[in-house]
Parts: sequence; structure tokens; C-alpha cells
Amino acid sequence: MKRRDFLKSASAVAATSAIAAPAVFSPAKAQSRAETLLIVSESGPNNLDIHGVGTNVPGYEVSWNCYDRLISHEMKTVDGKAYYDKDKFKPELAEDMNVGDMSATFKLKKNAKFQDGTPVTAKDVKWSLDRAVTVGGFPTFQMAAGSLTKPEQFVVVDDNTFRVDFARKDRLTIPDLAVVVPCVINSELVKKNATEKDPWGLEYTKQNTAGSGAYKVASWVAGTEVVLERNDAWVGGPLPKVKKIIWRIVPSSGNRRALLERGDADISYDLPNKDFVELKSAGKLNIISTPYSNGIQYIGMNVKNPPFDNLKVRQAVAYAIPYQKIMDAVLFGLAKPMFGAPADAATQVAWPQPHKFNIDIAKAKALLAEAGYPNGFETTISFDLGFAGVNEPLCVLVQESLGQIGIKCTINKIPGANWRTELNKKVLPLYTNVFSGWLDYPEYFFIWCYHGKNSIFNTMSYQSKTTDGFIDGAVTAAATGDKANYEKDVKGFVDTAYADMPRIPLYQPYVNVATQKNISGYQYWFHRRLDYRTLVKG
Amino acid sequence: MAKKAQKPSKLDRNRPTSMPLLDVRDLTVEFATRRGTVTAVKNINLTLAKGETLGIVGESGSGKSVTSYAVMRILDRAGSIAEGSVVFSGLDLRTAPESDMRDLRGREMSMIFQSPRLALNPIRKVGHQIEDVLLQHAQVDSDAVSERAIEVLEQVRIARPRERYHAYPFELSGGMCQRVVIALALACRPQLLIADEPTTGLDVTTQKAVMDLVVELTRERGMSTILITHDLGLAAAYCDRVVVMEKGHIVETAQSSAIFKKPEHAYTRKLMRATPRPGVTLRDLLPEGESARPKAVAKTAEAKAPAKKVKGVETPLLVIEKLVKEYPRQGGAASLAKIFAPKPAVQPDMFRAVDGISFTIARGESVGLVGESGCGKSTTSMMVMRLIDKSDGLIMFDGEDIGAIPARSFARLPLRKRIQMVFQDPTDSLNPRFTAARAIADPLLQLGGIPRDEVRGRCEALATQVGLPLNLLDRFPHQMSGGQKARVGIARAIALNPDLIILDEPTAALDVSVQAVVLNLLQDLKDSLGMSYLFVSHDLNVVSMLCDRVIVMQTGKIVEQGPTEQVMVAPQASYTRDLLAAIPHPPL
Amino acid sequence: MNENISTTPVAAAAPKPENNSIFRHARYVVAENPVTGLAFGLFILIALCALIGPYIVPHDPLASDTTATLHAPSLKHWFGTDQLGRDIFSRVVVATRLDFIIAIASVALVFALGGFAGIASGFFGGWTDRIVGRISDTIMAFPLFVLAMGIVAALGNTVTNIVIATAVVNFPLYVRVARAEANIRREAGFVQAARLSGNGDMRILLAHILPNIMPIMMVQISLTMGYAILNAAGLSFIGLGVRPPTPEWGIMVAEGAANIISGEWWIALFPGAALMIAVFCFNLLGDGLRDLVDPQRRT
Amino acid sequence: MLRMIAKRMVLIIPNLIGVVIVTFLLTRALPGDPAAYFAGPAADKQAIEQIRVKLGLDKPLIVQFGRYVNDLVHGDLGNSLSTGQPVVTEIKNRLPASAELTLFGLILSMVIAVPLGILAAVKQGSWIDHTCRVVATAGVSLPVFFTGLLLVYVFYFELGWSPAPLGRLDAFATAPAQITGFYLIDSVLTGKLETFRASLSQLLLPGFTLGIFSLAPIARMTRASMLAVLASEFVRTARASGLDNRTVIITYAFRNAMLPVITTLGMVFSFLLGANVLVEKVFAWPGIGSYAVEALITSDFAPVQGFVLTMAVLYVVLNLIIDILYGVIDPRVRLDG
Repeated sequence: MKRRDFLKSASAVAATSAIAAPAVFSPAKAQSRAETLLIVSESGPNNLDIHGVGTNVPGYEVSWNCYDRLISHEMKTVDGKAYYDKDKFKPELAEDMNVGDMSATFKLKKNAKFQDGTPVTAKDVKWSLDRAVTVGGFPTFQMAAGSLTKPEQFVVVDDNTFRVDFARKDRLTIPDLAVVVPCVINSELVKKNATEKDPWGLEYTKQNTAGSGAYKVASWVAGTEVVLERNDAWVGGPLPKVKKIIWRIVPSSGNRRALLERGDADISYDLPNKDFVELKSAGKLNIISTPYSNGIQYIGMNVKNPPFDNLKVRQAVAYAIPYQKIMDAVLFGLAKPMFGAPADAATQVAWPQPHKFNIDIAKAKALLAEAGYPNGFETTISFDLGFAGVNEPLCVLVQESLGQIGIKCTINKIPGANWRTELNKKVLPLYTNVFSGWLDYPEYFFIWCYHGKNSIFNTMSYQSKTTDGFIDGAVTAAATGDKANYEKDVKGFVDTAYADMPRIPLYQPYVNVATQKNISGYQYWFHRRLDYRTLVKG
Repeated sequence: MAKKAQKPSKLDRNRPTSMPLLDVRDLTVEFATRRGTVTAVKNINLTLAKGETLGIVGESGSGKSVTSYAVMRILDRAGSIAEGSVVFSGLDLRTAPESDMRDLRGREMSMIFQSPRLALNPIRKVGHQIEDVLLQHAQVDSDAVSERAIEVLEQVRIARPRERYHAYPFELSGGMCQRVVIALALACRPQLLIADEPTTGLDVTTQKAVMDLVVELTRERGMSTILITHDLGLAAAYCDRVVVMEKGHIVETAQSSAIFKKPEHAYTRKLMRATPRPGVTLRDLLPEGESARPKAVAKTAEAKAPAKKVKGVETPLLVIEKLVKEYPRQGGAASLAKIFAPKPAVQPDMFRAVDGISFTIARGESVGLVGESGCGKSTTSMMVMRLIDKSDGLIMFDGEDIGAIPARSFARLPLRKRIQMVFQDPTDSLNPRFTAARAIADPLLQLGGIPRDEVRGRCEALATQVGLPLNLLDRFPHQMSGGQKARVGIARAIALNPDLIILDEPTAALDVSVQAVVLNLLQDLKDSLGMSYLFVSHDLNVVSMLCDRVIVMQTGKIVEQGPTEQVMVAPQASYTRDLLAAIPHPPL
Repeated sequence: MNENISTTPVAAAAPKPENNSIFRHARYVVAENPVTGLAFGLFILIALCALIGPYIVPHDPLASDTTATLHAPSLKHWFGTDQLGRDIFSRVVVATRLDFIIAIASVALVFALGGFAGIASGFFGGWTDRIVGRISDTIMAFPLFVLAMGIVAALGNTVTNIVIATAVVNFPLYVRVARAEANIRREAGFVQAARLSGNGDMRILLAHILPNIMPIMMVQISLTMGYAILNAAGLSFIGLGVRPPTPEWGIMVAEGAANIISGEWWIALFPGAALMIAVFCFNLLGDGLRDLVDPQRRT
Repeated sequence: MLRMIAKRMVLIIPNLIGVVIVTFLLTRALPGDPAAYFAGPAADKQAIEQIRVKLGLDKPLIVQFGRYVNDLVHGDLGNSLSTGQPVVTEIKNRLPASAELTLFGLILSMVIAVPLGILAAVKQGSWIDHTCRVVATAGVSLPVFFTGLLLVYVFYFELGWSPAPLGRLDAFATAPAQITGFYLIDSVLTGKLETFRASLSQLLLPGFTLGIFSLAPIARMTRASMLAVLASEFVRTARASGLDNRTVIITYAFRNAMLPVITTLGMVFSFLLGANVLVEKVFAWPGIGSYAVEALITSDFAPVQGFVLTMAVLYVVLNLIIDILYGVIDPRVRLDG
């Protein structure tokens, strides 16, 4: 008898909760909901400090919103969308920037305070930049990209005045001070929490934000959610409208889409292209697509080893890629083609720009025969499993198409963590990958990807004295303002790259952001993450 | 459970006694099986008077149990009463609704089953099991129920009933369990008790105690009893009347005093003759005019027998001296714990299954090893068989110390050929996936050194020798009857012409009539092949017929050994006397 | 056992030799239990797909057609097309063979290893038992799927490694069943008799005990076949499955999973249904096989 | 009873040693190079080598193993690369989520499967029996991730009966004060019925997904052991004593039949913990399963090792509980020791 009663009551409980469930938000919560933004994304930060060891890309977003830099970029409008202006800077912590010949001087905002109330001083700025160039790993590399390598370059003039001495003339130095890395940290607070083994207090900033930024992390459950609250004392810009950000990690893209469509989530920005296209045509949400600045998805070939050491083979491959199919079936049109430029089109002083190849199986076959592979060969095509959504169908199409000219590919999925290791070995014969540079200058891209000093991103092991000459020339010309030589050199390295074809650009990817209709204020940034400070709800 | 008022019985207990308590008319029970309907019991007529004890006797498949299940209406799902009527105290049980039947069962008519340990819920205290029945039939208020249960336990002569009330079945001996089962059946003072093979599987001494108790209790209460058994002796000893069943029919009904003196039906006579009893020979067990001795055996007998006897008249074939087998008291898991304990924690108690026994077997002699379960007789035979290792002592076979050879390596020695065994359960001892021929051939192939193409011929010769029809050689065990399987087992044992065969209760799983045939076969084979037997059994009657000498064991020790005649007629040890006294004595 | 049976007339009825008894028995089992009949029917269908599937499908399962992507089921594409315009029906049918191979290979492997280890440990006891027991306990201490993931992640995602991983995680199950079955037969009369006939331990194990355990192992086999397919599908779902573009049910479901919400239900549904039907069939087959080998159960 | 537990404890030591060794070797065999990961995106080979030395990854395996065991003894499971947190903290935070979900699923499944199994056994061969078999088998035949997605699609997206699959609570609710870590229990203990309802509604879909999956083994086992027990002699005795059906089936048959079912539960639980990994991924459940998958995919040693060790300990504890339960039900085990 008791058992039966129990069952009855158990099912009653189940029934009531099932009916009650749709009221996700009780009226009491409605108020807070209006001032709160719910963001869903596939993965979350592993470290709140961009100077940390191995901080991942979502970690950049936290740093961007919780810390201030001396300067930031102005906004401009491109195709009706807010887009950062790479050439125009605006003060953030500094109220004034004075660029001299071999140094830049910054006056700090007097009322700037860290989130714990201590004022921001030049000492903090120096400590932070010293830290960036000293801790090693990614921050140090990024600083070096702007020729910022030594603590001696950072000088405290007085409490409110700070100077950066240039190591050499470099057009990238000032832009490099506006990226995510040179953020200003509350040095006293962090030093208090530093240890002998950890002089820079990395362990502390990993878990806590210690900046002067517009938001602070209220709670962080790794892999689950980050809750950020507005810093009402922020002076880096106009006070943000949104009081609270809840950033939930929802691994399944289907669920993220469902959350958006049902209006439960406010913003998601890493849905599959297909979903964006469909959401856009459904018209219930705002969909903003912006091309990656200075970024392309490409097919790379290892030029050190046969068969891809043979130019004709590389050209044959370039003629056998089903470019348009990829655009249609994989990207659903949400990307900028980087192929099939008219034969007579002139090379531009810009990057990225399309090459002149397009699919031509007959030509590809002929080239392959000329190269001595009339019956093709076998190889593997690798991709990063972390981005399987695009990479897998892309590789399947490439594989199928290469099969038509006799190149038999096995598809090799490499787990995300292993991807960089494999790239670094530089033995993958054929692979697809994306590269994009934060600093939007053609020579910046080419230094990383084509230069003979063979950085990790020169995944093809490409070596060409001609190219190196053009790249070095462009860097020098940019620093000295020699426009004519700069244009010549840029055209030079682009032409050489497309002649030698060690990597075949496919398209320029888009950053896609979907928001509810009542959300506005989205801005595109070079780091491609969200800037909460300008978002408005309602 | 709510308190129930004492329910008035549907039955009138004060009816005139002239009417039978139970009246079964033209009962036919059918079972729906895959091959159509099988009639298990056909047109049975039975009556049982108040206070009467009726025995139903028959071999397996005779339908005796089915009859009782039909009366209780607890047939399996597949079975049903097809025809006839069962009237109990004036109530037609065939048409009574199930709820009425439930009230009747346990309250007016009870049943006790064989294997008492299995008949009790293993995880419920015996006291509670009795209470369940008492409460179900509203015999007593729930606050007085435990006192009543203890009282019931006391009535079945369970010592310290208050403690035993809290015992679980596994903590009680087999006999004790059977007492609990009886207590359960009699708790509500029913009018009818059906006892279905109540003592099968119990030792003779326990059997006697249990049967005496049942009779005493039922007499005391004026109850009617139906005793279902395969043992004509048991039935005749305890029942007023006996019904003999064969293949679903009643062949004879008679007063038990009369049935042994003047059996009317041929089947009864056959059954009677086949029942081992003191003072008869093996040949007497067989139906008149029949001989178990296959002709082939007779032929080979003269040729072979003398050859073996010549060899060693002086030395005995087998000498056992101070043989000991010890087992640790705890289970196997303890040994693993030992590995991780720094020192052997406590020396585990050793339990001596066999405790320093000595005996000999001469060539051509057959020796009986008798004792109740747990006396160590099986352990002894396994050691002699070299299937397990001894703990101490000596096993000399034909002058060789075979006890020193580990059991593991004995299997492939040539000596292996010379000691063979016939197992207790013919079904269990045959590989279900081997045909009869393959089973018989196994020793020939492994140890016989016979060319493969001659194996079949040898198998057929052996089959003839044990009287197994050659057309059965290609059958699997499940396609043969118990007696046929026993023959296959015997053929396999003699295949290698062993000097010593150990017979481990070779007929315990067989019906008496089959037992009679198999025992005779064994005797004939011994005569013709000149082997020695070590006959392990619990049944003194059977042993006495086949063996020259008898050894009686109790708790690992030999209490008495001597020539069969002497042990049977003038036993020295009191234990032997108890054993003999416990064998049911039909009124002859 | 023997005693119990003897009280029911059905079992005691004199056994008659049967002709074609296996067929008759199979017919009986199927007739008596329609679900088992269904399972056998499905099994034949699946086996047929695995055997001749690749030769009868209407489209090339690997051929993409970007002009016909994400088409709903139609007369031309019975199960619709996927993101690259490949015909889902053809892919589902062709995938049968691979999934079948994965299931059979892994089960064969684990049967050979686990079955033998289990029988040996049940039969010999002692150290053999302890060592085998330790190994299988250690494996059991891992959540099975996670262990399979670990193995595939460590060895690389090839069909061979999926097979190995599936076999390893099933190892304890086989050990457990085989051990228990061997253990109860260890002291059986026919084993003792085999010893007396001069059979060595290995021979007893392989010639006497193994054939008797086969029926129960068959049930186990059919159950783990289903599990093997599920396992492979799960691995595919988290990206550790077979290499694309090879059609495989699990990977197809994983690919289509994201499309369920956007309304292209057919991409995941059909391979999912195929997966379910196959596993379902193997699972039910287990019961059927048991009924088939053990008539006692259903009388 | 205590001795049985002590014995059990001794027996698990070699198991745990085995688990530690296997886990260590398995994680070292994973592809991927933590040194490269730590060195950051633009590091050159030299920088990676430096990091490798710093992490001690250049030492021979046996030395690394020694260090690992040493850390383990001191309760240090290392730090996760991808979430950057100490593994011990993460597991402590996430374990209740997984445990709550798995237990909820298990209980749901038992509440359905056990009566179903009993019914099927009592009505053996009837349509109920066949239906039960087909339904249970169909449940176990569905890959859990597929079931999960379907349920989300139907009950959240289409019907809107269920809240968004966003983990243990919706984004705007606050978690109850941590007492047991189980939201259902904690919210009742702190008297927050609103939270109880919220977390229950979040639990239902993933719970059912797991429950459906484990239906078959439990129902199958219940049915089989019920059948065996119903055919046993003591049930016949009980019937012959006129006990009513309820008493026979519940007190006599069911309690005995539960013994093998309880043993099966251990296996089902292990089964569910595996399935959990996939379910947590689908429902964004902040448990240790999803944590481990992410770690495995990214070759993140420490969480994988920590996870597996936790699981092994959990499994051992569970088996202990099962043994104790067994002892409670079966006096033979209890009294034999």
C-alpha cells in the first residue's frame, strides 16, 4: 500500500515540475534579467590573466573586459557595422599620448582607480609591461612583435607620467600597445600575493582579476560559467549599460542555437555557419558577420619533402581544390572568397587578397603528369579536430576532388591539443588551418607565415630569399614611412607567394555573432572576442 | 498487517466421520507441452479417511507428485485438471475459487516437500516464516504471534525454540530444517498433510527421526496424511494403506500389511523385489526370470577373470594407512587477505575431513565404504582416485606409493588406467556435448593407445558388455534414460581394464528397479573381469549385497570394519547399530 | 536438479531422438516468441546489408553534390542528403558493413582473450584466478566508456584501435561469465571423469568445458555486439571515431546531431535508427539464442 | 560484517595500484605535448624544451611516475591545463553534480525497471512480458547522446516543457548553500523549495536519458531472477501454505530476487558513469564526466588521471555499499563474514 502511495506521489512531483518548468524566469528575477546579459559559447577561459601560462583564447575576452590598456582603437563603420579602426587610437587609461621619434609619453588619467580602490600609477604600468616582456610564452612573443622586449624600455617619469622607449623604429610598436597583452595590473595587490617561486603573482591573477577595467569577475567555475559584474568606478570610457554578464559554457552547438531561438540566451558567437545563415533568414535574431581581419583559411603543403617540394604538384593541387563547393556547402556563403581573381587583375597593396587559381581538373591532371606523377600518389590531409565543424567537411570535399586527379588522401583528425605540436614538427604533408594576425598589416602576416626564419606558423617550411627580401624591405619601409617602396615590397611578396604557392588561401572567414533583437552595440575587434562595454540591452 | 478476526471456516469440521476426508474421482491431469498435451495422471481414484495415512508409491514419472499438486491446486502454469473431481471435506476443489483455495492451503491442508532446505526462504528467519502462515490464516493476533510460533517450533521437538526462532535456514541442519517445514505445515492444525518425499536426501537416522515425528504429530491430532515416496519400504512401514502408481495410473491399492505379503499387480511385485532389504541377494532384486547379465559378459568372463587373480595373491591391491585430509575452515578468499597481512594473522582452524583411516583392499575384493553425509567417505574415495591430494598418510597401490604423486600430474601416468571410477550422478558425469560413443572412447583415446580406427569397434564391444544397445551410442546424454546413462558411465570406467574401480553411490540417483539392474551388472562385470571395487554408499542394504567387506565411517574415522555378514548381523559399534535400526522395516 | 525435474512429468517423459531437431526447435522458439522472430528477421536484413549493401545502393555513398545539400527525404534520396549532398540512404546501408565488422572483430577478440582467461581462471582457481581477477577488476574500476576513450585517444583513432578498445572494456564481462560457468563445472562429474580418462588440464578446458560454455557465451556475444556498436558510435560523437568520409552510423549521428535543432532531422535520425535497430536486434537475439540453446528455459 | 568490510578494503589495494599504473601509462601515451601547450602559440623549439625541463617531462618515465605517486600521496592531483585549476578542487566541485545526476538516473530507472521486471516475470510470456522486453531493449539500444538530443529537441525546443539545457540550475537562479553538494537535498535542507523545483526540472531530462539507458539491464536482471525465484521450492512452499500473492511475491520472491539485481547495480552504475560523459556533454552539465572528456581530447593529463582515480575510488566505495546492502538482505553473507 505504501509503495503504491509513494509511486503516486513521485509521479505527481514529476508532473508538477514538468508543467512548472516553462517558467524559467520567475517574475522576481525579471528585473535582474533586464540588466543581465546571458552569453553562451562552446568553451570558457582557463585563466583570467592573459600573462598566464597557456591562457586560451576565451581567456583573452576576460582580460579585454576586466583590464585597461594605455590606449585603445577608435571605431569606424564598415558595411554598416562597427569595426575597429586600426590606424586611429584613443586613450583608455592614458588621457594623452605623445609620440616622439624614439619614444612615446603617456599621461595617466588622474582619477583612474583599480577595482580595489587604489589609484593607478605609472609604477603599476611599468610593472605590468615589465611583466609582459619577462614572463615568457605568448605575452612576451606578442610584445616582441612590436619590438617591445626589455624592461628598460618602460620608464616611470612621475606618478602620472609614463614613457615607452623604442628599441628601434617599428611601425608596429604603438599598435602593439593597444592589443590585449599590455594590460595594466594592480601591482601592489598582485605583489602582495606573489611568492618567491612566483614573483609575478601569476597564480593569483589566474583566479582573480586585479585591474581597473569596466568589469570584474564575480565568480568563475572553470568550464561552466563566468559571472562578471560592472565596475561602476570605471574611467576608461562611458559607463557600460549592462550590469551583469553571465557567460555560460554550452558545448553542444544545437543547444546553443535552441537557447537563442527560444530567447533564453542573449548572445552566442561561435555557432556553425549553417545555423547563422538559417537564423538570419528566420529574422528573429540579429546576425552580424564580419570578416577576420588579416586572416585566412588555407591549405598548406610541406615544401621540404616530396611530392610537395615540386611546384607543379602544388599548382596541380591549387587547380584541384573545389573552392566554390567549399564556399557553398561548408561555409554557406558566410566567408570572403580568396580564389578565382580575374587573370588580368592587378596585385593590390593589401592582405588578404584573392589568388587567380580556380578549379580546373584537366589542367591539374596535366600539371601532375608534368611533375612526374601521372597516376597521382597517396598522402594524408590533416586538420584540427577542435574546429571539426568546418574542417571536416572541407577536407572531405578536398579529398574527393583530389581523388579525381589521382591523389589519394587519408583524412587525419588531430585533437586540438596535439595540433600545435604536430604543426611544430613541420612534417604534415597536407593540412588545412587558419591564421590571423592581431595587427592588421600585410608584412605582419608574412613575417609569421612566410619568412625564412621559419616561425611556427610557417607551417610549410617555406624558404625563399626573394620573399624574405620583400618582407624585410616592407618592414623597413613602413617604419621609415617610405610608401613607394612599401607598396612595391608588399606586391612583391604577395606575387611570390602566389607564384610559389606553398599554401593555398581558400577564403577569409567571418566572425559571426547572433544576438537577440534587443541587443545592440556589438563591435568588431581584432581579437574577435566580445567587448561587453558597449553592449546595450533593451 | 491489520489484525484479522478469526475467520469462520468454510468447512464443517464436525461432519460424520463415515465420509472420506478426501475423495478423488477420475482425476486426469494434463500438461501442455511443445509436443502437444501430455497426460501425466489418468483416471485416478483415491479416498482418504479421517485420521488415515495413505502412501502413494511409484518411480519417477509415475505421476505421484502431480496427483498431490492437483489436490492442492498448485500445478505449474502448464498443468491443468482435465477431468474428474477432488472433493475435500465436501468441498469440490476443482471448482472452488482461488481465494477459497488460498484459505484452505496451509489452514486445512498442508504440504511438505523434499529438500527441506530449499523449501524455506533462505533470507527470512524461520520464526517469521511460521508467523507469515499464522497471520495469513488469522490463527492468532499479531501481538501474540511470536509466542505462538515458538510454541509451534516446540511441538516439532526443536530444542531451544526461542533461539531457533531467530535462526536462518542455513544455520540449521537438514533434519532441523525439515522439522521447521513440518512446523510450517502443521502450524494452523490442518486436517490433511501431504508429505512429498519428505526424507529424500536426508540420512537414514534423520529420516527415521523425521518420519517418527510426522506420524506422532498426525496421530496425536487425528490428521489424515498422504505420504508420497519412491521407497516402498518407507511407505509400508508408516502407512495404513498403500497406493502403487505407474505411468500415471494406479495399479494397486492395498493395506500395507497385505501388500508385501500378497502383491497383486506385476508392477508391485517388481517394485517390491527390487527394494533392497536384509537377507536377499542381488539376483533376488531382479524380476523373476530376468537376468541383467548380458551374454557377452558371460562369454568373456571365464577368459579374463583368472588372469588377474594370478598376479599377486600375497600383497593387497590397495593399502591405506593413517590417511588424513585437512581443509582450512575458512573460505578461499581468506588466503588473499593473508598475502597482504604482514604475518599470518591467526593459524586458521583446520578441519579434518578424513582423520587417520587405514584399510586394505585385496585383489578381486569388493569393499563397501558406508557412512552418512559428511562422514568423509567421498573425500576418501577422491584421494584414492588421486583427484585430490592427501594431507598425510599413505596410499599404496599395487606396491607403489601413489599418494606421493601429485593429483595434477597423475592424470597422464600409465597408472591412471588402473584406477577408474563410476560416478554418483550419471547425468552430471557425462559431458552434455559428447555422444555416448565419444564418452566411452575418451579414455581409450587419451590413455588406451589404441589406433583411432579401432576405437569405434572397442566402444561397441564395451557397450555390448554393459548391455547398452548399439543404436544408442550416437545419442547425447539428454536423449537417454537414467539407466542407459549409468551404463555409459560404467562402460567408460571399464574401458581401460582397470584393477580398481571406485563406485561412488552409483545408484543413488536411480529408481529402485533400475538400481537393481545396475547393481547386478556391476556384480557380473566384477565376476568376469576380476576387478576390485571400493563401493561408497550411504545405504547399508545395498552395500551388503555387493560387498565382501564393509567399512563404516563416522566423522572422518572408521568406527567398524569387517566381513559383511558380521557387520550386518552382529554389529560391534553402536553407530552401526543405529544405522541398521534406522532403515525402515516394512512389515514382512 | 535431477531430483527436481523428476517430479514434473514433462521433463521426465522419456526423451525421444529428434530429427532436424535444431530446425524444429528454432521454429518453435520463433513461433512461441514473436519478438525473437523479429530479431532474427532483422539480423538477416542487417547481414544482407553488410554483405551486398555496397553493390545495391542507388548512389555513391562518398560522392558529394553541393547542388543537392540538406535535401529532405524524397523519392530520389529516400533518407535525404547531408551537408555535402551525399545520399544518406546509401551511406546508412554501406555503413552496415563497417559497423558489423567492428562489432564482430571486437567480439571475436574479446571472446578469444576474455573467454579463455575466464575459463582458465574459473577452472584453475588459485593464482590464475587472482591474476585474471585483478586485471579485470582494474579494468572494471574505470568507467568503461572512458577507458575506451582513453585507449583510442592514446593509440590513435583507427578502426583497429576502436576494435581493441571495445574488446578491452568488454574483457571483464567475458571473464566474469566464463569464470562463473567454468567454476560451476570445475567439480562436475564429467570433468572428473575426463581427468580419470587421462585428459590433461588444457584438454579438459578446451575439449570438455569450452563446448559446454558456448551457449551462454553466445548470449554474451550477441549482447556485446550491440554494445560494441554503441561504443563506436559514442567514440565518434566525441570525435574519436573512424576517419571521415567513411560512412559509419555513429559518426553520421554525431554529424547530424547539430542539425536536429535546425530541423534537418533526417541526417541524424536515419543512421540513429539504423544504429538502434542493429543494437536492438543483437540484444534481442541474445534472448533468442538462449532460448534456442536452452530449451529448458521456456518449457 | 566489519571483518567483511576490512577484507574488502585489503582486496582493493592491488586494484588501486593497478588503476594508478594503468592511468599513468595511458595518459603518457596520449598524443599531445603539454610542454608545447604551456609554451604558448608562438614558442620555438628551444622554448618548448625549456618548459619541458621545467615540468620534469624530460625525466625517464619511472622518475615521473615516482613524482606522480609522491604528489598523489600528498593529495595533489596536479593542475588542469585547459581550465587552469587544481584538479582536486575541480573534482570536489564537480563530483556532486555527476553523482546527483547518475544517482537520479539510476533511481529513476530502478523505479521503472524493477516493477516492470517483476510484472514481466509474474506474467511471463504475456504481452506485458514482450512489451517490457522490447521497451527496455529499445532503451539500451539508443546511443545516449542521441536520446539526450531528441529529448532536448522535443521537450525543450518543440514543447517548451523543460527548461533550457544549461546545467544544474538556470542562469539566474542561485545555488543552495553547499551541504551535501546535491542540489535536490541541499535545497530541501535549507528550505528553498523554489530552488528544489528549479534543480529538479533541470535534472529530469538528463536523468531520463540515463534512466532509459539503464532500464534494460535492471529490468532484464529483475525478470530473470524473479523467474528463477518464482520457480524455487520455497515459493512453492509459500504458495502451498496459502500465503497471499502479495506476500509471496514481495516478501518471499522479490527480496530473494533482489540479490542478483543488487550485484548488477554495481555494473550498471559503472556503465552509467561512462554514459554520463556523453550526457553531460549534451546537457552542459558541470560534472566530472564532461570535464574528463574535454581533458582527454586536449591531452590534459592531470584531470584525466584525477578523474579516473576518483572513479576507481567511487567504484570501490559503491561495491562496498553493495556488499553491505547484500549483507543486510542476505543473512548468509552477513553471518559468514
